[in-house]
Amino acid sequence: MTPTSAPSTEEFLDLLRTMLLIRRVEERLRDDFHAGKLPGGVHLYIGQEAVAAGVCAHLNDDDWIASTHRGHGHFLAKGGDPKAMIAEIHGKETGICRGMGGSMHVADFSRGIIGANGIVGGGVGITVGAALAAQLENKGQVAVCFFGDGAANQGVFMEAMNVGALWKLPLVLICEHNGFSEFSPSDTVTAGDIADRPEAFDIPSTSVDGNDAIAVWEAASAAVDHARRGNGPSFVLATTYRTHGHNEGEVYWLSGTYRDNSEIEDWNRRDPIERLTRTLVERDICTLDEVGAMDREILDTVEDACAFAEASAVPSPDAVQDLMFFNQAP
Amino acid sequence: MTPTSAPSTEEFLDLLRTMLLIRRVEERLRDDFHAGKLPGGVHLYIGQEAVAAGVCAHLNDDDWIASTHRGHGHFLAKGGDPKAMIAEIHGKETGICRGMGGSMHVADFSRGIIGANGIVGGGVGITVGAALAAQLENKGQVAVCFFGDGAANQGVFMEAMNVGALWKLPLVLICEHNGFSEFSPSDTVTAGDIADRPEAFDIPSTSVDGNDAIAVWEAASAAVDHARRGNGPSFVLATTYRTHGHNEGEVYWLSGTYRDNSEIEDWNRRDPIERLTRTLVERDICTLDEVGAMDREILDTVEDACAFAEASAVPSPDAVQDLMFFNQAP
Amino acid sequence: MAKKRLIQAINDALTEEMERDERVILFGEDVEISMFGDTVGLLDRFGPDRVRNTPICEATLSGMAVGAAAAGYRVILHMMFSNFIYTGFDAIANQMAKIRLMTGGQIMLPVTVIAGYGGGRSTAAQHSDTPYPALMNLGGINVAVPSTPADAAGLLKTAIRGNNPTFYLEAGGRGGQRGEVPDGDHLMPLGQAAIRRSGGDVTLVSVGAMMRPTLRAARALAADGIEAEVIDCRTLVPLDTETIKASVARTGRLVVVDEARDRCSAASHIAAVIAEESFHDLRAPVRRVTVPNIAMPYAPNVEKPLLPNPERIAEAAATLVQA
Amino acid sequence: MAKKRLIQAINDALTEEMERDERVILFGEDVEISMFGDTVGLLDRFGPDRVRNTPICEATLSGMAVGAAAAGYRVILHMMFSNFIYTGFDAIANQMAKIRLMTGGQIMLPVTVIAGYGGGRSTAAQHSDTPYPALMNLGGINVAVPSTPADAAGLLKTAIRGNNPTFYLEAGGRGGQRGEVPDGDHLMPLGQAAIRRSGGDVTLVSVGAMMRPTLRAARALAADGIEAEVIDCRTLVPLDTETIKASVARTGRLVVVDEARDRCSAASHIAAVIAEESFHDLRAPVRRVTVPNIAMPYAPNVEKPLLPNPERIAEAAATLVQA
Ligand SMILES: Cc1ncc(C[n+]2csc(CCOP(=O)(O)OP(=O)(O)O)c2C)c(N)n1
Ligand SMILES: Cc1ncc(C[n+]2csc(CCOP(=O)(O)OP(=O)(O)O)c2C)c(N)n1
Ligand SMILES: [Mg+2]
Ligand SMILES: [Mg+2]
Repeated sequence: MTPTSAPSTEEFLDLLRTMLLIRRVEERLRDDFHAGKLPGGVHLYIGQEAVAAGVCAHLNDDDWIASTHRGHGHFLAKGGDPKAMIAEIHGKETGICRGMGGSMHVADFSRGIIGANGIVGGGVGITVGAALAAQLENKGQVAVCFFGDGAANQGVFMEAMNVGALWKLPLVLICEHNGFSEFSPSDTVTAGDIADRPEAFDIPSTSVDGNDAIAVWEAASAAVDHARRGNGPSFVLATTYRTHGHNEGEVYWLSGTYRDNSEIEDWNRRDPIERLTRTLVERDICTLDEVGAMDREILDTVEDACAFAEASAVPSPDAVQDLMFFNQAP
Repeated sequence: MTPTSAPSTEEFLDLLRTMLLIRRVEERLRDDFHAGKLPGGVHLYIGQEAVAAGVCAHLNDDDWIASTHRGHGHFLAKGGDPKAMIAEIHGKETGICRGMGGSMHVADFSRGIIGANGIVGGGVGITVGAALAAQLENKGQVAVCFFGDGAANQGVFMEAMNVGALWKLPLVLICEHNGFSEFSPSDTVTAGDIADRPEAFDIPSTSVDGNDAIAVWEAASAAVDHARRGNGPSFVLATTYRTHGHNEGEVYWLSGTYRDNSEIEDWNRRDPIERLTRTLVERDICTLDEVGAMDREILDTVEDACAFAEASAVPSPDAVQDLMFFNQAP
Repeated sequence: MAKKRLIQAINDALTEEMERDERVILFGEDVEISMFGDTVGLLDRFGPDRVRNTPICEATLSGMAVGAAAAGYRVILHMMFSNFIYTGFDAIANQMAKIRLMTGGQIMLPVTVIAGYGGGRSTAAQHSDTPYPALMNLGGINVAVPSTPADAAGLLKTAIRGNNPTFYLEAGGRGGQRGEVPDGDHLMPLGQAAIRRSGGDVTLVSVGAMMRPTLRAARALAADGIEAEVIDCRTLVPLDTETIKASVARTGRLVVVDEARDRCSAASHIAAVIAEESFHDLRAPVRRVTVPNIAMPYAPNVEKPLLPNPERIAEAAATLVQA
Repeated sequence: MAKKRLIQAINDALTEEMERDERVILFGEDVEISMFGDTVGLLDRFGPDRVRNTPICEATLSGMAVGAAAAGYRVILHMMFSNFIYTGFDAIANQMAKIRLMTGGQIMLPVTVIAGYGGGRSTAAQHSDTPYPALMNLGGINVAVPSTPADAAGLLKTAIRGNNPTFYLEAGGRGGQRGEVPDGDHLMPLGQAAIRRSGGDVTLVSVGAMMRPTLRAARALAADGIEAEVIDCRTLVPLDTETIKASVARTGRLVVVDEARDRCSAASHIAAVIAEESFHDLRAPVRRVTVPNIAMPYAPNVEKPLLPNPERIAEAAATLVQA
């Protein structure tokens, strides 16, 4: 599988904009979390933005994605509304899930975002189902599953590869290898190279530097195209790093540490946003000033979204009565 | 991995005896089933005997095996008592499980037989646990999981490979590829070659003709030895065929057929017992007369076991009260 | 009206619904040849796009049902034996039962899960569970337990056309029971219990296939001069408590008959509801006739007495009336 | 006696039991660093043979627990959040709960499964289930729901030394509650409820961490002249029905407080047992204060009122007494 083309100027700028949006939203969520403004916890995606952005760049509104507990980035990259997401995380009625799901469950079906998922591996089977639906629709839709290196050890991963390959489903499996399975360094819980696992199913597997947005963009381009053409599933392993904690609250309740600060600093030097910015400037696609302007615009968006979220009302406690079932009392 | 040696004369004869025993027991179960003598159904192993016999030849009483719904052969090959097994299948108090388990649950922990299993893939996790115990005991025990090609599509298979490889457990995975996943021809439900799946975990994988007892014996010898030496899991794919139905009762309730008789006849010509007999005679290890004598002895054993089973009393209905919990009312 | 075997009523209903709405799809292990006969002929008729034999991978199958339904299809998932529900329980409990609430009601989830349940045929512990108590407790799952061919057809059609996940449980080995099925498009709403027999002395509530032994018990009681009212729940979620309460208001006595294990059974729940909401109507203790807290044994002589039977039911009812 | 946080009592009990019997092993995801703090320090102390961080693969972990126990070890499996029990439910329901019966009692199965349960902290639907109803219905599984540090220690030790599978459920987020723990080797048998407060007007039975709001309700009731007896179940399987029945014989009134969803809850079951066995002692309906049949929502203002609280409990009790 080879990428269909290189990103255009517009696409380059979109990539950067998406990544910056994710970053700024999450930095604000970080601050709001520590300020005690959020009712629940957040699992931040900071450091991994190139993956969501590089993959979702190839998707349309009617393509499906399923995401994880670390799902803000996927939501935003797939075109989800920052206001509705932030309001959700504040537990507000204006939230994308009316405040019922929170950070781990941000979903927008109208944009093909089947939802973040608090169950590790929970999105896998769901994506297979969406891929089956896409295949039956026969309109070239694809279904993309984002999951972590930890999730790759759940049996559903293998099951999905088998079903996907067998039925040639338009399924794209994106494994974000961010160094940790919760608090366990990945290699303490994972045997072999995850990127080898698809081979037994004749599923094309590509490993990329997940902090290199362009590399991700290219690998995803090929994988999505493969699926759209009816050639079946493909797999991309994106190696990256979560520079924040597993859960932003962990500093308050973990009894120990599980990594050296130097490791974090190392990875901060490989920051995907700085890296893409540098490339874009080097390639004369934009200037640093333009990036600054973009950033300010994004910061305004985030500011507005947060103001909106804070000003929104909490949901009515009675709302749940209508939500367990469609048109039926619980 | 190479086998440690070739079978000795004694080992050759034991192999044949085990296979014949399994065959004769099951032929009788078949007859008794159709005669309406058995309370439940049976999944016969006829045609696959070389696998159980070839693998269990390398195991001691304190090695563990977990088996499947098609588990009579594994039980007998691992040294389980035919009387106790047949009585079990008759639902009698003298059964190995006191009549509580029946055909799908024959187990004898004193011989390391953790049990047949009515849940496809159900034995996999259990074997990993037994392998963990064996590793902790540090006495060279191994744990062997028999499972079908259909079971290889259950996610636990991948999970077990990951855990097994990670912890270098003394785990031997034996996949019996008998052409069907229940009523589905294997290739209609399985993508790729199952024998390729272990590779991603650096687990040695060997494919053998499962109707060739000697080939199985050799592959299992290497795999068991690998585990005993502390080198971790290994995998053997034994290609074979179930010449009987998935369930012996299917002829009464299936609305259609799912294979041609010619396919069965083809495989009957590759019968593993005839094949081993031929080899043994060719190699002057025994004569056809000696095999006949062995067979008669086995038939007597089976006859005795069935008479024992039929003459045994049914369990007391109160027995269940003591069986859900140890020393505690249910 | 046509007399049909229960399994035939199911097969006909599936055929009609798939005919009626081409967005209805069905998948599961060996749905082509069909272990129980309920899905026979569907693959031939509707083709391999809409009817798929799957690999054995229940964890993914239940997740797929959620995903395909969320993506706009009406899904029928056949899980074969109820015990395999446990193998696929993650996506049932964590996704199917919760995703609508978690996402703020963004979607409907038209999923029907079919499985056979119950013991009595020496299939032993791993092929004879009665799983509805766990499903009932999840909250977001409807549970249908039809006991007649007419209800089998009517409830299945309602489930398939419905927009909420519904477990449709077939009583194992009882598919051969025959009964009249109304002609035409026969639908039975969820949440309407059936009064199978009227009587003023005691109310017998039956779950699923317990209807027959319960009716038999009622006939035996009548011979002793006790008139029992027999109410067949038809669905456990939603549960028609009104019909049960109205009956208890007349009889003052209740026996619930359920082939689930006793602890936290459907029978427990119905008893609890009545002990709260109809307390002042009750003239005697509420009895449960259930399976003891034991996994199903293989030996028939041990298994049989664990299941509710007409004798146990009649005895329970008689004690209440005579007390 | 020493005052300890509940989570510390658990940690101490684990340490003591692993010290006491070297065949006790513990595994689970991140048991080294320990999400809840209950397993902190065990890996350092007992080494990587006996304490293992596992990959994320609950289906295999629950199977492993069965296999390692069958092969002679005393297994402690930590499942973190209760919802992940569903991910590993196959081997729990189909193996752990049944294997002793299926094999004719050949083995004991010394398995303790630890998990945190319950809502109230905006962890949303997939991190806040209260799973004991499904476990209770399986039949072959003990269920402990300690509510004090002393019981947390005593029940855990009993579970670990016991020879049957026991789910030991920690009320999520309530590990910081403090209380006295007896010195020395403090064991608490399964199946003995505690009377936390005596009173003659109404019996309040609480499950697990519902003990505190129930006690608070009792105090509020006392201010209104209603004396409530508070019984803490401590274990749900086995269930100490005798203590509950004896209390109801004195009070004639029962409220069961349970943070499970209502349908087929522990509360339902207890209510059903009393409606049968203590019917003639009852002077009023049996009330359940539970979570409605709804998955936990995220927004705190929506989640909180779903959970039983002192007001709802007191109100239920008061209605009974005033009726
Ligand atoms: C079924 C299940 N098991 C365990 C957990 C607890 N848990 C939450 S995130 C996580 C680690 C996931 O690792 P990975 O898939 O690599 O994703 P990452 O957090 O690194 O993004 C674990 C164990 C869970 N949420 N669901
Ligand atoms: C979890 C589960 N799903 C489905 C079944 C029904 N079933 C019993 S055997 C079988 C096929 C198993 O195929 P394979 O593993 O190849 O074993 P074989 O029957 O060929 O020996 C199926 C689907 C089951 N028993 N358990
Ligand atoms: Mg990770
Ligand atoms: Mg097979």
